Amino acid sequence: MSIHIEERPILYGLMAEFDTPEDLIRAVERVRATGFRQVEAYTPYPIEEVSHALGLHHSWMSLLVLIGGILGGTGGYLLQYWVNLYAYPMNVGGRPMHSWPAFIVPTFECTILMAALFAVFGMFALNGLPQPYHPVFNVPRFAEASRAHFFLVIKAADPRFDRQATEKLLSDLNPSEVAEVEV
Amino acid sequence: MATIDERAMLPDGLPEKPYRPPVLAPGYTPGTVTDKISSVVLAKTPRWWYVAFGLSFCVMMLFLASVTWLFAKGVGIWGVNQPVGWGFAIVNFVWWIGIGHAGTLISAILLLLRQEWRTSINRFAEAMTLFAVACAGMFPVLHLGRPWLAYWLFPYPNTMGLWPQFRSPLIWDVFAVSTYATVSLLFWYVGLIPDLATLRDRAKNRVSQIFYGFFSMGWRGSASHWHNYEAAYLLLAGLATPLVVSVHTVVSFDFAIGIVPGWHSTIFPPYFVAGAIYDGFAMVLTLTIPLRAAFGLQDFITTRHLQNMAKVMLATGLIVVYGYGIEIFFSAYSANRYEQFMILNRITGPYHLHWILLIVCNAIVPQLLWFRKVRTNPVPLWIVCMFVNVGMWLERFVIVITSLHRDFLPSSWGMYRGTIFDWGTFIGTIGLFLTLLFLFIRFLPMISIAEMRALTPGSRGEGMETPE
Amino acid sequence: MNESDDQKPGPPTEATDAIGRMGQSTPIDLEAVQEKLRAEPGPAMWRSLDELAGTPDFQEWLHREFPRQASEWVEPADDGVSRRAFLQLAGGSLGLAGLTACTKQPLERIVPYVRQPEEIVPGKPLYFASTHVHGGYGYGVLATSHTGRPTKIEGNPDHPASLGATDVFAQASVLDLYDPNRSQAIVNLGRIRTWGAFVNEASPLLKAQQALGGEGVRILTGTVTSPTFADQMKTILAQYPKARWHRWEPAAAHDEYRAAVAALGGPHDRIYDLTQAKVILSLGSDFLTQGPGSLRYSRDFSRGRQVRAKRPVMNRLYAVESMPTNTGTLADHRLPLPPDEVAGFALALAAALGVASGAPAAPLSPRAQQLVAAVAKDLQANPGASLVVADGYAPQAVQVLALAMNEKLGNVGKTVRYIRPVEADPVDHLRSIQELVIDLNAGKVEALFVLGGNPVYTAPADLGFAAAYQKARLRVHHGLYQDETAQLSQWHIPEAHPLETWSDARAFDGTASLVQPLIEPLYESKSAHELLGLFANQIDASAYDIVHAYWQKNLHAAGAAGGDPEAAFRKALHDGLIPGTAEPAVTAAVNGGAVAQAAASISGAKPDPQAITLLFRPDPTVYDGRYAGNPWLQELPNPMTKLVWDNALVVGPALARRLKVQIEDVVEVSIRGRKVKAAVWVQPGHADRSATLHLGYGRWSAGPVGNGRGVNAYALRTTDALWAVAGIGLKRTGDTFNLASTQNHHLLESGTDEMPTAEKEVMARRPVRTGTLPDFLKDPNLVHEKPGLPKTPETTGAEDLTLYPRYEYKGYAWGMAIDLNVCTGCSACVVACQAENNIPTVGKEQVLKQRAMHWLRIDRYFEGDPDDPQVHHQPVPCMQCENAPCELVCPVAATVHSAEGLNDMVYNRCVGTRYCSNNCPYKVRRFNFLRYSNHDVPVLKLRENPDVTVRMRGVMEKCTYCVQRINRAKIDTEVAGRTVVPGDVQTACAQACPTEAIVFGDNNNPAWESTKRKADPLNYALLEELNTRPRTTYLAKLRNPNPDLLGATPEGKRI
Amino acid sequence: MPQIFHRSTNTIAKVSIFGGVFILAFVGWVYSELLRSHYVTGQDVVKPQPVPFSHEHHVAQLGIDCRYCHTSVEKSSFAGMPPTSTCMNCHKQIWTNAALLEPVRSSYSTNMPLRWSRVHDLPDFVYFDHSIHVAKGVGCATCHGRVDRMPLMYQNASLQMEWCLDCHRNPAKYIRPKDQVFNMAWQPPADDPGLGARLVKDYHVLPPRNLTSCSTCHR
Repeated sequence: MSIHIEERPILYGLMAEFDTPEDLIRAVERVRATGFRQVEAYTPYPIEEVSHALGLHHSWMSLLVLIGGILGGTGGYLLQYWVNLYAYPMNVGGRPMHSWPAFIVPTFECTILMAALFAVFGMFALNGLPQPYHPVFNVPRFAEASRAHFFLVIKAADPRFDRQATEKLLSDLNPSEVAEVEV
Repeated sequence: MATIDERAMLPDGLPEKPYRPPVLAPGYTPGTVTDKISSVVLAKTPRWWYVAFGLSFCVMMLFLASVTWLFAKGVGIWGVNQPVGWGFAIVNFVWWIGIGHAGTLISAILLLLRQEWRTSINRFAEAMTLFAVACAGMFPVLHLGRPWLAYWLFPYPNTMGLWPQFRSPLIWDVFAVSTYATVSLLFWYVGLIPDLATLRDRAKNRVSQIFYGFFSMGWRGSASHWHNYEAAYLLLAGLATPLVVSVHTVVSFDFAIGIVPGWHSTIFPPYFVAGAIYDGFAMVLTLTIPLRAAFGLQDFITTRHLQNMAKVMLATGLIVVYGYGIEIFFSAYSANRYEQFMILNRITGPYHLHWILLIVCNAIVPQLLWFRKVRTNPVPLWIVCMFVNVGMWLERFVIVITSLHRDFLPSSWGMYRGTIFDWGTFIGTIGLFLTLLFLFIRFLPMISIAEMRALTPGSRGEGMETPE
Repeated sequence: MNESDDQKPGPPTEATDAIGRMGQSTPIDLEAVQEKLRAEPGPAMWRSLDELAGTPDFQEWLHREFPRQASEWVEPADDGVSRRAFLQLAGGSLGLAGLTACTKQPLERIVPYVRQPEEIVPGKPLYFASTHVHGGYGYGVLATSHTGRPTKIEGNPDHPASLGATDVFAQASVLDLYDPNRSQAIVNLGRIRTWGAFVNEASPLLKAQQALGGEGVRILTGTVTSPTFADQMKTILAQYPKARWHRWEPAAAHDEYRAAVAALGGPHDRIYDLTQAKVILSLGSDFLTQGPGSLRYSRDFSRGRQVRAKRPVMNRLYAVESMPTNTGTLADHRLPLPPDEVAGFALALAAALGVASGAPAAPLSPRAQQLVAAVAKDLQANPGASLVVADGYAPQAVQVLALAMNEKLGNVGKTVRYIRPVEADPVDHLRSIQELVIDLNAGKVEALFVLGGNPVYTAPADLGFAAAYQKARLRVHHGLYQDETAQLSQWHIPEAHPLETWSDARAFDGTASLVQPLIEPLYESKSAHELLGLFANQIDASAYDIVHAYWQKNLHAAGAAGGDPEAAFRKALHDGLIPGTAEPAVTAAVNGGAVAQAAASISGAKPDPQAITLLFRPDPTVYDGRYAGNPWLQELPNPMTKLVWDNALVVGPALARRLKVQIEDVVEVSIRGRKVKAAVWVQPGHADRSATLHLGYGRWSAGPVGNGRGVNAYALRTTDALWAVAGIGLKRTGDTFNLASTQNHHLLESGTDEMPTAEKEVMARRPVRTGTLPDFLKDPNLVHEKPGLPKTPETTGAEDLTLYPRYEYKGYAWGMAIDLNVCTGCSACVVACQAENNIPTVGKEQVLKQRAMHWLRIDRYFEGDPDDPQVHHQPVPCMQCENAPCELVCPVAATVHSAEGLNDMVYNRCVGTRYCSNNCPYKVRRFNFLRYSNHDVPVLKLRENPDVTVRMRGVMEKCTYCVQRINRAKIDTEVAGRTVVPGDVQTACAQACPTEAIVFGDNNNPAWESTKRKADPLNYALLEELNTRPRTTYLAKLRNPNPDLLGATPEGKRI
Repeated sequence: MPQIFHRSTNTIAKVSIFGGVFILAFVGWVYSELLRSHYVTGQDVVKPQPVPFSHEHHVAQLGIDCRYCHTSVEKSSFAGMPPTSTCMNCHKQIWTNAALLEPVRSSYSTNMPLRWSRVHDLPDFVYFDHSIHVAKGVGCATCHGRVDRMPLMYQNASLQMEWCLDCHRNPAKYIRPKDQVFNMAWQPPADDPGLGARLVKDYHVLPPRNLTSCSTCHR
């Protein structure tokens, strides 16, 4: 597998392809150790070690979902309270206006609904989806990322990025291939 | 690919050690898994698919016809009357909703319980859930006297200054079912995204590239994607779990809140939820067993899966049977004349055949599942499941009709019979269900590829199991 | 379904048709048929009527034009959906979807008067005093008119025969006025003609006859009490001395006349004063619901029977009868006996009272003997305060004995008085029509005028009237419908409906009152008076001229306000009765010879223990068949059998067992070669060895509503056996026929194993609570002291078992109290409710599907031995529960509570989930499963009450205590600056009730009768253990048994 | 692999998703406005009439009292439409041959009634009663507007349920002394804010709980 290097005006970064998760993890650790920060790994299925190696620990998801749940719950209950005591009070089968036990069910459902919506759209937001166009797709081999192979990309934006040195670094990590990623 | 002879893999000299078949036949790599499953979608459409789809489409047309007639004439074309104001429509509603429980349950609860065997069936089960809920969701609208006013059940500001009546279980239904439908859809879609990306990258022609590309939203499988994705997926599972329990609880409230003897009972929520899971799993098996053969997916949906689902059915089935028992006990113990008569009438009255059949289908036949031979052997297992499907429909029929047809005042007692339009609507929804299902298995991966990859040997996926 | 062997007009295939047509109907294209009709102009169209009538199109057209049978709205299960219909619908359903968006209303027009009559205030109804005439006799009514449209009939409180009450016939009569099947034009041999044309043909003939003294002229009418009519007849008979006036009233109490003539020496009427009677014996007489005095008798009887803790006294009623009657169901002791044994009983009793000698041919059962002894003792203990009633259809001998017994008991002048006959020129109707037939067959009849009546259908079968009738040269029929007689007449003159014209009539006690029109005749029609004008050469005299002229002469004689007769006329018109016209009592003595003869005829009859006697009785809803075209009455459940749209051969359980027949089995009833096939109905309480067949069904020219319903009893009814015929043959045919009953239908249907379940449950649940007077005196709370029924504030004022705070109902709190002790089940309330609230009828097919729409139903329960049960009637309107289960479950708040405690039902908000109906323990909610209310026939819209919304399909509806009346009363009183007090408002059912069983009022105001009742210990709430806190409550039913009969009888049976 | 989508799609996609929320909100707003629009309510729309009758002229300029024509407004649910004879009372004398009035004259002579278009048309399931509203001090102008300023009659208020409820929930805002009911120009006195509440008490106007009971207007 040859590395064909041509001068390109704009470069997104360099991409290394690995056959096994182990190689990828080792590679990530090495690259991080050398001080690279603008690094991204691509795997066909979630691998915790990779995230750890990339220093991804905390996620905002849970907080988003909590907020969603609280909004939904309070909103749902307040709606019923307002409707039954202010909007149009009615004597329904002799039951009290504020029949809180009856209001629990819709409240619960609203809580779940809002929380779920926050979870999904929150995930999109945090992942910057939808993003149909992305530089990495320019690399033909990248199709393997959604199959069986593992990729590492060091972005040109990284201060330590140096075309030659970085390529050298990557090729030492026993990749099956290293490729340029055009913007 | 032919079925693996599991006996062949028995380690010698250990016959007494109970053998647990793997959740994924050996010899698979992420690559082969991907190719195998995506090929189902990307390969040429098999001829039998057209036949099956065509048939179910015709049945769906029956539904359309019945509903058109219904809207033109009114619910009077059904068998409903005084005193039996609810008939097939509500029976079907509860039945479909029940079926719609397995999917989310498998995906959510089993995920939280780290039951990795769920992986190969959850996608399919979720899809089934969606379609079942779609079928169920229509009945509450269809059974209205004035269906075109169904939107009055939603809280929205209007010029009448009127709002829904939040004390009514029917309003709870609106909230529960619509929430359940939405969350199930999201859950299913989120799970699909990585696989859609896979298909996008495998697709040959432009159209399918755009189709899958559009819905995969530019998924790249980057570590940070996976990071948030996993969190979101887990949280959704966490939310779906109480939801799935709540939905059939709320459905049971439709009856439990009423004062009708045979409805007004505190046992209903647990008993309905259990029944729903029971029925749901039965339906999953009913559909997976043939499909797994059709697409030769025995390596992914192994005997292990059949076994486990059968076990779940057995367990929930027993809870349901307990429910039947407790109902009878309650009525006897309550010293409530109406309750006592209701049970007596249910068992010995004009509808006693329905009741007996229901006991046979739900309580007696499923006891076969105690035997491993039945659990592991697709054909008898499938037959048992069919019994349960029928039995659970009968259960709802018995609850709705026998409770209503003879309630408090003997002067108002009556009988109920479904008309051809009742049957047309019911069978029609089965057609609708199958139509959607066939579209699904044709155009979407019916097994979660990404999660299967994680199960392959050597992968460092989570919850990965090293095979014996 | 009729195969009598003497030739009868009308298609012979009726039988097959009648059965065949049931339950099947096809959707039709109204436009097409109407096009077809429009295509042929004017008279031509009518000439083609006959041809048309044959075509299915025409049948359908009638069906569709009058689609109270909503049948054509459903596809019968067998023939599915026609492709054409389906395609129409595919479009239709889309259109439907479109409709939902449409919120704009079409432009509506206001059309004011050009010159507004000063009495009319648009939006306010007017009430006119008039007279309802039924079977010749009248009683005063108040007719409601909305801007010129009569919409409702109520009783006239000032009229002695009504006292404000009405019966089912009066309530339903307003529908007849708008019946699209009424005959609408003068028809001569199927061709529309003018009045003038008729006059031109009739007058020369009459002129010729006048010369001959009118020997060829015959006039046939029913019972006539109208003074004006009688006066006209008098003048006519003076002009035509040889002319004859025949009478045939098929359901008149012929034997009353004969008994009176035989025993009293003259056709005196008997008038009873039930307020004075402590002990009453009914010998097969249904005096509370049948006969011209029934409304008044009901009121008087109930006054003596409304037991309260403060007034714990009640009269005692014995009933000995074969077919259970409404009267019998109220009896403290009821003994079902076959007709011959009823006679035997009467004789034995007469003997015991010493008015007659001899013993019944067949010895009485020990039980009957015991009853005889007890009754005799009881009667003798109350001389002058007792009463023996055999009026109506009991045989002459029994009625004679009854007269004798009353005389012996010193009741004459106290509880019973004789008056000169109210019927004008009374005759024996049977002999009268026999003579007519003889003359007809002898060819003596030049011109026969049939005024009212329908003899071709109702005349005794052995007279062969239809055949004889056609021997008359000129046959003129005058009636509301083109009925069977009209079919065989050359001329049919449409009769003006009583709400369209002027007339008068007399009540059972002789009180005369005027019939006044509320509306111009809808069609070209004539009143009987105008028709008679023909004879007196006053061809163009209007009914008003004739009636007015008569009373101008006679008001003074009638003793009405002296001086200005015009003023007196106006006053009589306004008051609804002519004062001083009630007949004074006359004295008459029973002649012993007649009694002895009667006794002999009973003891002489040779007993035949096997013979089955068939009883003919007028139907409680369609009477003698004249109301067969009225869907309200067709769909009104028979008080006993709860059958609708059909009659059936009613037999007792004992006979059914012996014949091995079940409900709905078709049997062939034969008597002397005459046969009809009839479906069997097993009626608990019907005597053994006897069966009952109601008149009025099996008609073949009664329009789409009445045609081919049930079986024609007249086909079996002969001159020698008008009301009972012994020795009939019953043969099972093996066929069955669907009978529609509104209660327990399927329980009965599914055979012997089911009925006990229902009955056991009734006993256990006690929807109707009962007790006896002695027990009540011991313990006023007896109806509450039963185990298993927790108390609620209604009964004991104990604290309410609920977690919720109680709602306070300040201001009005509407409520209703129903005294089961006096409910006869007459069903006037049901029809009144239907008329007031625009309740649609749904047709037999829908009733079979258990979709009857009556908001107010009368539950009928049997207690005890099926051969001799106690029967209870329980009117069940909406209970207006304060803790309404229905409201809780409505998702759109379409049914919620008003501030006055009404369980409001908002039709325009209802989406039709039917959950409320499921959750209603009383099942009083009614659902429009299909499009039941008629939007197609304009004339029917005129009938509707403008104050009540007409419900569309898919909407729940129910009783709201006539909230439109409540609101009107509230508004009127508020405008007048006061509050609603007793008398300001009544629900339709309460207003119609002859026995004051139903009363309505404001629970927060002790002045109302209903409030007083609720305070009584007898007051209980239906299913009160559910704590629904109903606003409608009931007073328990008490019996006042004879102490001597409380012990076990020889057969160990309760009497 | 080649790119399937163009760069721009990224922005388009994001906007379409997150903008969707606002689009939905906007659609909802438009719908609710539409429901209250004059097109739907028929408010302020002049309907074609057989005779261009001017309330402005008859009320403001001639000073004819409402009850002269609408005779039953105080005693019936229906305010009453004047019979042709009422018109002719005056128009026998004045404008006896005005072309405009030809329909009236012909109606009078031929005895064929005039067919007016109903301006205030409530749905048939709503039971409004003029007499009680007048008796409780609800002025004509309160619902019908300044009829004395309408050359041609048009519907003044939306007549939607929320509009009725507004007054039934708080009559004090609207009712006036009974003697002012037929006064078009009456304005609540600025110096006496308590008047409404006082009148509600004096006229025994039922509490909102009664006035908003369904059966008050629907049967």
